[in-house]
Amino acid sequence: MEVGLILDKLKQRFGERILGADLEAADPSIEIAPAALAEVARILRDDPPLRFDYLHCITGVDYVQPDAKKAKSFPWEVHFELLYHLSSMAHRHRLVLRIKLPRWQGGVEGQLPEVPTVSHLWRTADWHEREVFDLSGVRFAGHPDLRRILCPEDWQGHPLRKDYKTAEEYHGIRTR
Amino acid sequence: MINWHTCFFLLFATITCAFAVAVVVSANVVRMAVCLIASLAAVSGLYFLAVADFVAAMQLMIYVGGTLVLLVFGVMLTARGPFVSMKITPANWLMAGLAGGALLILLLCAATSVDAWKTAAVAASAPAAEGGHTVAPIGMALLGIRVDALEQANPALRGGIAGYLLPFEIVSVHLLVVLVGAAHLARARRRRRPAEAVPDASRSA
Amino acid sequence: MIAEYLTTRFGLPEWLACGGVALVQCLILLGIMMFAAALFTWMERKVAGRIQDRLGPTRVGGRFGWLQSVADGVKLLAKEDLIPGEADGLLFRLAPYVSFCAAFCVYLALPFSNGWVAQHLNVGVFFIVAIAGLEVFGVILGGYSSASKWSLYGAMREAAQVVSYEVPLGLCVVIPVMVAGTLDLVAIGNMQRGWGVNWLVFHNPFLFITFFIYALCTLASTNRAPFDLAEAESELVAGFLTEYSGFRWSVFFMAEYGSMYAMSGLGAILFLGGWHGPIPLAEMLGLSYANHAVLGWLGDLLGAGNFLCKAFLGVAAMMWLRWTLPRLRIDQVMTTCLKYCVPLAAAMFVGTMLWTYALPGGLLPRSTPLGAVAEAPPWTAPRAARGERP
Amino acid sequence: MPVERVDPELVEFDVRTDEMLINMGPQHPSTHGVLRLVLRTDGEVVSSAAPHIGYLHRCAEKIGENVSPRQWIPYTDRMDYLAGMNMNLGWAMTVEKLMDLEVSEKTRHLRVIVCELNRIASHLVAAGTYGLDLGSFTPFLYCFREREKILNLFEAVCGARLTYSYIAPGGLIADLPPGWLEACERCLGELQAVVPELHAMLTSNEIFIRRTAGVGVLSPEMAIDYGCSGPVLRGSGVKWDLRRDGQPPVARMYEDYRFEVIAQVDGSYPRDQEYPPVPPEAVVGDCWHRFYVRMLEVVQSIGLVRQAIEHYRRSAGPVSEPIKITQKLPRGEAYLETEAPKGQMGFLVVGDGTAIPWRVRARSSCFCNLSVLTEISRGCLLADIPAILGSLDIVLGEIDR
Repeated sequence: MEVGLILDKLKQRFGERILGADLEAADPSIEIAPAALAEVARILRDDPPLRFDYLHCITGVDYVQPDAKKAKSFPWEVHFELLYHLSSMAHRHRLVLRIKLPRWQGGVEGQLPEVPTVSHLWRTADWHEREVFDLSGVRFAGHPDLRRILCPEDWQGHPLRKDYKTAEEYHGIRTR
Repeated sequence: MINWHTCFFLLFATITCAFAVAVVVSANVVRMAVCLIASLAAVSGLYFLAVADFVAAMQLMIYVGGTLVLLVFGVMLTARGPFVSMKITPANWLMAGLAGGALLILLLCAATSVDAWKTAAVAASAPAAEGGHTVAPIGMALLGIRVDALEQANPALRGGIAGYLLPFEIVSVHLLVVLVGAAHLARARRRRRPAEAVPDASRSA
Repeated sequence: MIAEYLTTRFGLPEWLACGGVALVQCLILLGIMMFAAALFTWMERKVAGRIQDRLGPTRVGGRFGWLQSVADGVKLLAKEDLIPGEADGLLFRLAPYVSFCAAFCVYLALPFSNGWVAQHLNVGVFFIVAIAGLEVFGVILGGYSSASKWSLYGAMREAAQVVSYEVPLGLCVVIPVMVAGTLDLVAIGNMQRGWGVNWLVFHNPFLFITFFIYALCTLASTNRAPFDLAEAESELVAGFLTEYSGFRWSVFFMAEYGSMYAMSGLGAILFLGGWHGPIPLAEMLGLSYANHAVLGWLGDLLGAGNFLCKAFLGVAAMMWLRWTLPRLRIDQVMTTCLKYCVPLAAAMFVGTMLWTYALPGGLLPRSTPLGAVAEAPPWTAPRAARGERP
Repeated sequence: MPVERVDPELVEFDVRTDEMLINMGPQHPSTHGVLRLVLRTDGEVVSSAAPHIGYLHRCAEKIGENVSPRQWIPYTDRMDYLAGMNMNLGWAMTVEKLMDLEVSEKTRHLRVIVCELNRIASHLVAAGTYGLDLGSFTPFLYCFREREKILNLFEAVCGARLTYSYIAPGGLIADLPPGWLEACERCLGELQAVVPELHAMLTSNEIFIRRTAGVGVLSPEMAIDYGCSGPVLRGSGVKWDLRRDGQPPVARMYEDYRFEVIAQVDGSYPRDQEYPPVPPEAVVGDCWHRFYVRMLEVVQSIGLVRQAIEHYRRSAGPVSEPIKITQKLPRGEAYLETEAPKGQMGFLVVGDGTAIPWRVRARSSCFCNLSVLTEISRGCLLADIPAILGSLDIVLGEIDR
């Protein structure tokens, strides 16, 4: 099924909560409201003509330029983005779900943004959400076991955020 | 002039006694079992000295080998916390002392009541001299023929009593039944539980 | 005997003669065991190498790496001797020697040739089976006292496996004993004199099958692959050996190789004619005590060579299996024992019993030894029967 | 007679015994690297196995945000270090997709040659170490002997035996040296002769079958749910191979090649080669099938390399030159998955108009394949854990990145 048709189908059903789409890109994507993620994902997985049964990857991309000098020429608005790469083995179509989040929940520094989990829909998401939480700092509401996965449990900060500063030392070990 | 026989007898007897005491004194279950093994093995050495090869090998196989199970249980019981020690109250000491003392008295009485052992000369010519071949007499005795009693004047004694074969068989069948019963009772019946109820270590660990 | 000879000829005091002879015997046996361990360590590396399409050791000692075992030994002695902090130090130190002693004691009753045995017991078979079962104590103690869960796993597996396999092993040993009618290893060996068809393994079809069950149980009870669950590297790191290093580790190792060789030797005596080759060469050449004492001694020497070769081949077969097969799982090891080996061995027992009842002479006509039946040398009779004190 | 298996759903026995928590790894001979499994065991029965990863985390994605795509190539080598070529390929093609680059015919076929060779090498390591996991030492050396020959070929191509950095965005760093194709054909012939040996020692060995058949059964639904890919997915009977089913750049790479996706569908494997029969004990999705798929793929890849050599000889022109280090990336994002030996290796690149990507992401196949371990090892025996783990064929460098 073409991504345009999928978009129409989703718009019929969710209306306002489908925020936009980019059908011209190499990987066509549909942007949805963060709160609608779980419901949209369920439809995408279970609706027979859609049947997105395979979740490839969840990626967090941090759009901010911490360097004040370069910030002027920064091509994007400051935000945080989650990308869900989905495909259907049955129908052989692909889709990218895009979710735009504030960098911090309510603009308060240190408050991680929150989205609903999809780990109950695709078990792939279980570890991937943990990884995004660990490295990019997004809280997945409803995840059964949201712990750090790659970094040590007592690590400070989320390394793939652009404004991440490596701590001077970790348990007495110099880190730089 | 050293008599090796006496030497080794003293050696084995000392080991036996020393480790027997160690079993009592030790507080660690596994070490107790190890001391018991040493003690029993030394007893087997005594049997070898008495040229009772068969009994000695039996001692090794049944008593020393049997202690294996004891050892395994000891290990399993203490595997959780490393090297758990036992607490022994004075009451335990008292009860154990009474039981042990009673047995010791019984043993001493039995030992002194055999006339043949009272003189050293008789002891030297004990059956050990024609021993070594202890297997055949034991086998024959099971069938009711006492090889050592063939020269008996009393024909009733010469033929032995009735042999030990029947009691032996009864005892072995009995043991087998007990084994089967124990295996049946201890058999782990598996209970199904739905997969959701399983505690998931990935969540809790 | 030699002790008597020394006393009468050189006037040595009896205690010195007896003690000296006993000491020499012990040293010879220890030498054989150590040499076997060294040889087999080297051989294992060569065999493994060849099976795996490589050369194995080639440098140490000039050619073929024949000094590799010495180099290994020196390396092991020089290694740091570690004892885990949590370990029960006494038992941890004791464990390897328990294993080694048990393996060594087997050699006390193992005849290398007609009457060449340190302690001629008339229940030799029984003694060996009893002693060989004691090796497991060292493993359990080592596993327990290491205070490591992997070691404990190894120890528990070993306990379960050895205790189970003692049953079919015992049954397999009893079958040739039943045919021979004696527990005396020298007597069992001597009754297989003559051509190869006299070997007990060819006595009847049941005994033939029993031999293979025995081989299987030997593998399991000596802890060799594919039954090496106690030290299963890919599962239990190194099982009961995990925390051992240096000399103590090598003692465990020597015990393993020592008992492998001893069990092969026992198999050779019980099934494969012991010190009698397939062709009665000694008798053809007239190497018997009837002709001359020296000739008889030479015949026995030939027999010892025969025996050592057979035991050696047994060990070689064990190595071949180790480097070829994957390891069994614990439940499969137990199934093999309880569901296959025990019933099969029991059936073979009954079969052999009926066979010997129906055909006492065996199926194949027993070849008569060439010439006169060699008279046994005077020291083949059990010592006790000669009325002497050990 | 099939050995009675412990029911995967049971955890409770009439005779209650204490459970023990035991750490398998990070230093353990059969965790294939620094993986730590926390096993909850009841005697020999493992009631749960929880993987803990991250011991080999080297911040590859963070580094990728600070270097240009050409410079990140060596970091991809170190992800699945047993299949560096395939890692290079995945990253190179992702950047090509972002930049909308096309490579020449000759480059395409040469890429197939080295990638399929690397697939063979990777599967040989998998097979050899799997034997090791099950206690069979000898096949390991046979496999490594053959792998050495492939590494020799790679060394002749790019000078490295493990971390090749050969395939770069835009092309290849060099064409083949003279005489290489002949050496490669010789090597393929020798490889083909070894495969039956491995089948004899492992695939059709009685003990091997008993150890692997019916162990760690992964249903196709669960495999898809967990995002499994590669031989793990195909071992569960899902006919899915990105070389055939992938996004256009990947599928186009293989469009001239004849091959069938190796998976048991309707009870049989594609009959395009000689192979030992499936034993009756084996269940689709168990360790045996995962291993078997790898072994069949070795032979299949030999065939693919042969075809690729033919194509390469026929195609004219030079191989494409890789992009410059200072080459600016367009704004936008591209995500591409390729069929690496261990599964679908995905890369995402976000360009911001400079030479250095704004964001780089590596989607690891082993990461997903490993996450299924807890599920399929519940209620198995301790000795099954290495068997299951080995059949998933993980590389920690790729999981932890």
